[in-house]
Amino acid sequence: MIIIKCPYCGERDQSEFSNGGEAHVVRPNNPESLSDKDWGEYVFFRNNPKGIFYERWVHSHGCKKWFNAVRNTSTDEILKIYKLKEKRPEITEFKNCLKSPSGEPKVGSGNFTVKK
Amino acid sequence: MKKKYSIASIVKNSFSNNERWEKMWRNPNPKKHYDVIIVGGGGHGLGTAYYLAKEHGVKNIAVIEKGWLGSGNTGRNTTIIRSNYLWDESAYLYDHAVKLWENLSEDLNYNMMFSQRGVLNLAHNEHDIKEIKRRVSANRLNGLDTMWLDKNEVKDLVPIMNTDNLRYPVLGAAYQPRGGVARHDAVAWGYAMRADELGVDIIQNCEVKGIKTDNYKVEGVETTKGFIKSKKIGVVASGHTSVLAATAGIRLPLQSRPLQALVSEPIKPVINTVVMSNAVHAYVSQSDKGELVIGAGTDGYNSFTQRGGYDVIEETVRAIVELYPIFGKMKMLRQWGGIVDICPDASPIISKCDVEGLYFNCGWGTGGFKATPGSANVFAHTIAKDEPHKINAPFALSRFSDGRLIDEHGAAAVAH
Amino acid sequence: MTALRNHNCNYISNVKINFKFDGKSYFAYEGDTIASALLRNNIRLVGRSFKYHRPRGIYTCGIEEPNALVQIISEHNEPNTRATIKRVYDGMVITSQNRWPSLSYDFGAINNILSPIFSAGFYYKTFMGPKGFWKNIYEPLIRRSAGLGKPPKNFRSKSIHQNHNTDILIIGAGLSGLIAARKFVNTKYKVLMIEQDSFLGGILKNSNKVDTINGLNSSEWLEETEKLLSKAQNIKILRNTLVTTYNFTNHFVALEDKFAGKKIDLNKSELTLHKIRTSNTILCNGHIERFISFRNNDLPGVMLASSFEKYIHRYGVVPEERPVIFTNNSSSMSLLNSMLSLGCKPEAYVDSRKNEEIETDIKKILKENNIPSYFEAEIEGCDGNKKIEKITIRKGKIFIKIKSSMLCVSGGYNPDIHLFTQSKGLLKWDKNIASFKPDTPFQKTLTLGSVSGNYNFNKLCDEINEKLSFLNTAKLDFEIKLNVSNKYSIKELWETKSKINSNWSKSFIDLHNDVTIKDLKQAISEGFDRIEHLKRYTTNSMGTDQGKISSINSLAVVSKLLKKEISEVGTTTYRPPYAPLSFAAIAGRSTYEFYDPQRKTSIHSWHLKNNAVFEDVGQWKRPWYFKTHDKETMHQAVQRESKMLRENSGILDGSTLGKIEIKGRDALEFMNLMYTNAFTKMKPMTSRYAMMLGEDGMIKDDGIICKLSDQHFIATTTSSGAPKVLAHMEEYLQTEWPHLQVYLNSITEQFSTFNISGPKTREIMRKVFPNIDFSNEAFPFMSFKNFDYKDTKIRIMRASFTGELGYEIYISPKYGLELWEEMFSCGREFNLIPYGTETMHLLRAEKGYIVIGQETDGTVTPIDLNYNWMIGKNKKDFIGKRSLSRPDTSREDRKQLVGLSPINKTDTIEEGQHIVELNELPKKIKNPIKYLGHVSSGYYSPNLNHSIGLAMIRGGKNLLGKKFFVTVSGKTKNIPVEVVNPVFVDPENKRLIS
Amino acid sequence: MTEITSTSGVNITQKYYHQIIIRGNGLEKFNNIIEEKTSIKPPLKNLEIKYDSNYLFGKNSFDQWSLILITKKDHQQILNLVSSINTNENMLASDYSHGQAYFEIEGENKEIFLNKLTHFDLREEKFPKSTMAQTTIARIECSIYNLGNKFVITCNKSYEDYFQKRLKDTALLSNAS
Ligand SMILES: Cc1cc2nc3c(=O)[nH]c(=O)nc-3n(C[C@H](O)[C@H](O)[C@H](O)COP(=O)(O)OP(=O)(O)OC[C@H]3O[C@@H](n4cnc5c(N)ncnc54)[C@H](O)[C@@H]3O)c2cc1C
Ligand SMILES: NC(=O)c1ccc[n+]([C@@H]2O[C@H](COP(=O)([O-])OP(=O)(O)OC[C@H]3O[C@@H](n4cnc5c(N)ncnc54)[C@H](O)[C@@H]3O)[C@@H](O)[C@H]2O)c1
Ligand SMILES: Cc1cc2nc3c(=O)[nH]c(=O)nc-3n(C[C@H](O)[C@H](O)[C@H](O)COP(=O)(O)O)c2cc1C
Ligand SMILES: [Zn+2]
Repeated sequence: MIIIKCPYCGERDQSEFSNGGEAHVVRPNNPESLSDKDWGEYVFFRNNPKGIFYERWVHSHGCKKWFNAVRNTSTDEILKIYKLKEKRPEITEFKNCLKSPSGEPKVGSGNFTVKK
Repeated sequence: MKKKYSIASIVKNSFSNNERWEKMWRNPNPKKHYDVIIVGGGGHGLGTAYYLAKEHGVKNIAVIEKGWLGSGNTGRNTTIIRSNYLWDESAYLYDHAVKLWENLSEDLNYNMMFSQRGVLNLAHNEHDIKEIKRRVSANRLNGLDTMWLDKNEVKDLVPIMNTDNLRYPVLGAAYQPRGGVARHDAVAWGYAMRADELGVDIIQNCEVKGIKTDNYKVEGVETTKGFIKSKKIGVVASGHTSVLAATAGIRLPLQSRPLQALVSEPIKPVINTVVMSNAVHAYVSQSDKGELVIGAGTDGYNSFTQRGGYDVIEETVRAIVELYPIFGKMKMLRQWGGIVDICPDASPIISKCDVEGLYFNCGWGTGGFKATPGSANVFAHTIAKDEPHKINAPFALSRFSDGRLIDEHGAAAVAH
Repeated sequence: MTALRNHNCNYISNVKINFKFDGKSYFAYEGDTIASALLRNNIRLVGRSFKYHRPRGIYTCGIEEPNALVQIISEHNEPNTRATIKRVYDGMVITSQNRWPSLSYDFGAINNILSPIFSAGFYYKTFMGPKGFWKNIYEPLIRRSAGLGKPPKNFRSKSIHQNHNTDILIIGAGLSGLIAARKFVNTKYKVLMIEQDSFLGGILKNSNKVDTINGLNSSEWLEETEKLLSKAQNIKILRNTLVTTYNFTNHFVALEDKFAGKKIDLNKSELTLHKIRTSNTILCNGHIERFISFRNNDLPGVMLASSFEKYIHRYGVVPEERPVIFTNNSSSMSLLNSMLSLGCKPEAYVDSRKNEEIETDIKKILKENNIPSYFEAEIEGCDGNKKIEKITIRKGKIFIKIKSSMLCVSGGYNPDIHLFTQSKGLLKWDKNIASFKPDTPFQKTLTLGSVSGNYNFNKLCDEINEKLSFLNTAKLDFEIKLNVSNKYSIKELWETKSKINSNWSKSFIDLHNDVTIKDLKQAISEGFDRIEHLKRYTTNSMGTDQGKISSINSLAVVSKLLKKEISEVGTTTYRPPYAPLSFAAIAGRSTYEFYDPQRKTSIHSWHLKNNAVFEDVGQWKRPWYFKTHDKETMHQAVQRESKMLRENSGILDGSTLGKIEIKGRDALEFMNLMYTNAFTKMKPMTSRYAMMLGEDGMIKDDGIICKLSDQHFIATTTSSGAPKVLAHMEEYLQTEWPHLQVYLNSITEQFSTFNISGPKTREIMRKVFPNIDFSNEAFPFMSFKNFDYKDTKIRIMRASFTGELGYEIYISPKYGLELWEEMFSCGREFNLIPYGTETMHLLRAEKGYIVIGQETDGTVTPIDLNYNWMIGKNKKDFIGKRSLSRPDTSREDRKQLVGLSPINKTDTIEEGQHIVELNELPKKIKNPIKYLGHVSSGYYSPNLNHSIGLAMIRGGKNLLGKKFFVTVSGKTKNIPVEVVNPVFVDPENKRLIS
Repeated sequence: MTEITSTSGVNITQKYYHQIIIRGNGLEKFNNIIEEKTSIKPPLKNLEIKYDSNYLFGKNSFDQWSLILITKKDHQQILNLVSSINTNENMLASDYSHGQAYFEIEGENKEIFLNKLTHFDLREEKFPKSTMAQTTIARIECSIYNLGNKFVITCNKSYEDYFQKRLKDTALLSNAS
């Protein structure tokens, strides 16, 4: 169970939060001008990377505030938490975090227990 | 069939100390080129290769698996099989599978232990009742064997169930007698063995790193064992499908989430039917070995770690203990997780895409084990003919642009 | 075969108690486990194995036990209880498991004779035909013989949870745990130390390896340490508590047995589940001894050497005076010491190491005491009927047979890496100890003592000081003097060769699941050459012990067979729990009546008094209908309520409806974006029925919006949708439109809400609120006003969900019940009735009003409902708007809302049934039958005196007047219906605006 | 005041207070208006609370405050205060008085007791005196105010019955062993 540091309330158990999927997906300004395909993309398609993921959380059983996080989805480690107004951190900031001690490769689900 | 299994073969081998069994499958090195490459050695992938070889006469096929056969969700699911889905499209697809399940052990001469012990979907409130009655009626018109049972009939089937004295009483259930469970690993092994016999190269411990395309055509796959050429590639990698698709520049509407399950210690038979409850999140059946196999809910965030949060386990066990108080005296033996690929409308994608020769079979989320033979069968058709089988035509990727979704959320919160 | 008492043991009392095992009475001392008590009584046979029903005894002295699982009859039949952990209490009733008719004569033992057939993968290869046999014959047979214990009986638990947040968690209060804890005494760190046993000390109490620490003998040192720790304010110790689960971000689960050694009192909490969150974890959970595979290594009487020693020191029982010792390492010296000091002499000592590899101390003791010793020798196997009678030693080419009833085996020590790997730490193979040990931690995890692979007592303090140096603690040094050599040496030995090559001879690799080395060989020959495949094909290490004493052995055996390095073979995945974890404890108190919180309105007590039957709506308890007398059925009650309301007046407790207050400079713009409706031209102090969509264009929720001003709105939502709607609004405000100045508050709980309607309503309202003008002119439909009431304010809105003249009253819950009662005393002369949700649903269906979740199912747009008028045509945007023009959502033949009226007025239109073109269905439906849609609502209308239905059917808008058929559950004959306007009652809304 | 339970080291009573939830931007003008209307200086720091024997004023988050009035008042008084705050376009005040239940928990074992029902970290370093938090207790959303010698817990009124029962149940069972 992840521990998440709400920027407003501090560290809390993950069970107090809800995940809001990919961050930085902006609602189109003028939906009517979009093609069916593009609109479908906005409504249904979200990135789903294995590794660095920019995502949204809301402290739903606490202060009810939304914020962004950068998490390594192959280890669940939260690498950074930032408020909505803050700038999206560069991916290069997290270059070194991609491998877990379990040797989790970028693609692959390996549950390794033994050091290679 | 070269390897023929029967009681006679077992007795014969027992005399030679069980030292003379044949290998189930070869361990070939990948060739430079295949006619079709299937990425993912789960049930769906292996089944697809089997049907491609058997029904469509494709000769030169490889299944590429990054771990060991069945190491994905095929090897870690709660094995519930049923076809009582609400929408026609789903009912046709899943029942196609159930019909294949019914002969699969004979077909492959490998016992999948498909056990049609019936599946109950419990109703705990008025809304559940309405939803279930509608589903029962739709299923009936689609030729399925779903029926409505009242509380007493449920109690007769599962006497240890606490129906009244609980926060959300059991008010009735949908019951599908043809539903049940099967031995998950055997599905992968059985398909693998027979596919291998038909000449399919099953390549384990080989990870596909990327799909190479040129001008909207596939060329082959980059793997940890080198580049392998092919004009047709079927991706059946469940949780990892969108990661692979991305290497070919394709976006899929999938989110990969942990889904957990657990087993208890084995006990003598105590529950003879598969029982599912969406409202209180409890899915339970008892395996042939005697352990209770219990499915939990999905975790609420994307992850590729094959494990989820403890709170989800707690949620499930609360519901189990509530429905079956005596299980409070039993113990959890092991818990684990898989990575499921969830689609916005809780229905799969079995489809071609913008890249020629690239096919996807994914989005099965929490409930694709039951579909294994059916999905493999129609996917093989789609790849061989380069056009969907009529059963999987509605499950095209294009439905997310035109809006023709097959929304099965109502029918199943977690569709085990 | 006799057991002795070790009178020097401090951990067991002299109080004698009695218990029953398989119907016979035995004695025990308080503090005994079932296993130590059975051994005390010279009982060796305690169970039958899982698959072959082979006789099994007690193999270990702890949580790692694979064999001695029993059923506790006196505790609701608790199955699969580890005899080596569970304490006995006076009057405890225990039986053995998996045998019939009795433990010594077990019918199932026939499986042992058939065992060559029951080889790995047996089930997969047979039982495939003839058709139907699997289902009706084979599988039921297999099931009957599966499982271990019998199911429990009549049980309801009261286990509770305890959460902890701490700086340091120390797991294991053995030697290293205690030293580590002493470093934290009176520091700023909050420390939690957890020990599974009821006594601290670990190796200090389980063996006599340690002589003195800083000059104190080990029990004195323990006493001193306990005193020190218990006085420290910052340290808390939990005993009888087993850590089972190591989750991500240093979260743990541990189970405390509150009744260890006592009879359970079901009015109390029998187990406490501790959930722990810590900043740093210190694993001091020691090691587990492993076995060696040889022929019949499962016979009752085979026991791990350190367990034998633990029985002597921890439980004061020497299970056997003259056992044989078999080892491949140096650790059994302390066992020799312990036995000799009690005057017992082993029958023989067998060491697989070469003479020169064996410690001189050991050789000296053996010689001095004249113990027959065999070096560079091994146990070939043992024989006997339900117990060891004869042990065969192989020395070179010679076989020596020895009579003894016990064989103590030590295959070496494995660091207990289970918790470490659960945390996702990485392991490394250490040749010196021939085992895996922790390497790279994934979380803030330290390992100390033998779990870290450090088997050197003299380096223990250095290790602890060094690893804890990053924390602010003082250096501690203890001088540890030993009774044994400090050097740990081992020579790999995993299996010994059997001289009998019979189909029936067995060397077990997994005792619990009856997996033999032969099974592993067969699986590999069949192509299952990956460790995970081997596990699943043979079920190796999948038993209730999860291979604690055997899994490393099986890896070693497999690596030899595959000619690979053991680190290449790898381990299978370690998963929680460390040992089987009680479901009752996991559930805690949040089950049964506390499974989900219940929400009650301020009128709840009145509903109870007036025989309301409740319905669960979300977490709310809502009156479903009211019974006037015991015999009244739901149908009767609802018909009565519905009729009465349309004739007089009825009142519904609508307090559960969600209410959201929306305010701010940009409130109007915000509302225009959130709902389909246009609010711009709406007059202040009026209200409007509104619809909320998702971005996919599908209806999410509906409600009435009250506009106080352009900057201030109050929205109502469905009862179960309230939290979702508020969250949805907050999400858009915070993430999409932060530039909008709008604030939201949930005010659901701040008002009791009553919906009163019916033709007599105005008269009743006038009587209750004599100062308010309820005339049509002063108080038109869809307007609202605030009034003073006592020391508070009430809001009254003219609105109705029944189609009758109606008002909604919003009042502070402080006065909710009072006003409700007042309404009834005023309404009595007008025959005012209370009604529940079912009547509400019926009445609204008569009016063709939809219910979210009933007419809609996540696939319905407002256009499908003919609610085009609710869509603000001139609005540039609102959530979901764009989706309404996608090809599929603008299709003409989508499912659309219609009414259904039976042609034959006595027919019943059932909810959930489907609309077809056939008047009759075949008995058995083979090919799917085409249908147009389904009945979303079906009621018997007491006002029309026939059944009515609302339905969602394909192209419904154009089918008015057409005739179809509706299916009937359980019948083949369908009923004919006509498609009609969904508004059955008062289509001109005369009643509504009267 | 209603006594809910009193066991070894824990004392729980239910109280009847008034409460107003205020939303706004928290800037200087906002604070001045609040002070002017309520005659109390609002807490400025996130999660801070101010209190005396008459009131308890907590800052729940950067744009939300809860004002609990401890001494008995006319409801009309509260409503007047609410509407006078609401005359400001960019502020929202809602009366929460009777829609909330209030519990006070005192005694040396109050942390251990509460931690049977919540994972929330009650350690002084993490939850200092004179701060508040919103979290879940016994599976429901609660606000918890740390007054040093006691905690004040508020939850929605509809849960009152359930919450009381959970508190009593926990007291009973933890007393027992
Ligand atoms: C806990 C749990 C319970 C479930 N319960 C049920 C249930 O009761 N009933 C039901 O019907 N369904 C259930 N499901 C869902 C079901 O398991 C899956 O939908 C189904 O097994 C998917 O099969 P598959 O063959 O598509 O995928 P998988 O079996 O996951 O196979 C995909 C394979 O692709 C491989 N792969 C991935 N990436 C690569 C790569 N780059 N290169 C090479 N290979 C790769 C993986 O290693 C894996 O072996 C459950 C799932 C889980 C996790
Ligand atoms: N020379 C040798 O032959 C040899 C061999 C092994 C160990 N040693 C030495 O012995 C000492 C052992 O001390 P230690 O502290 O490592 O081990 P220990 O056996 O003294 O203590 C381990 C403790 O952890 C407890 N425990 C284990 N798992 C638990 C769980 N999941 N939850 C709660 N409690 C749990 C056990 O009950 C036990 O009390 C070390 O100094 C080591 O070097 C020497
Ligand atoms: C239907 C089913 C039954 C299982 N039964 C057992 C069991 O009896 N004992 C056991 O140790 N594990 C059992 N498992 C769990 C597996 O050991 C394993 O945890 C799971 O396949 C996931 O793999 P992983 O833990 O290696 O990641 C079972 C799994 C499934 C899907
Ligand atoms: Zn927060």
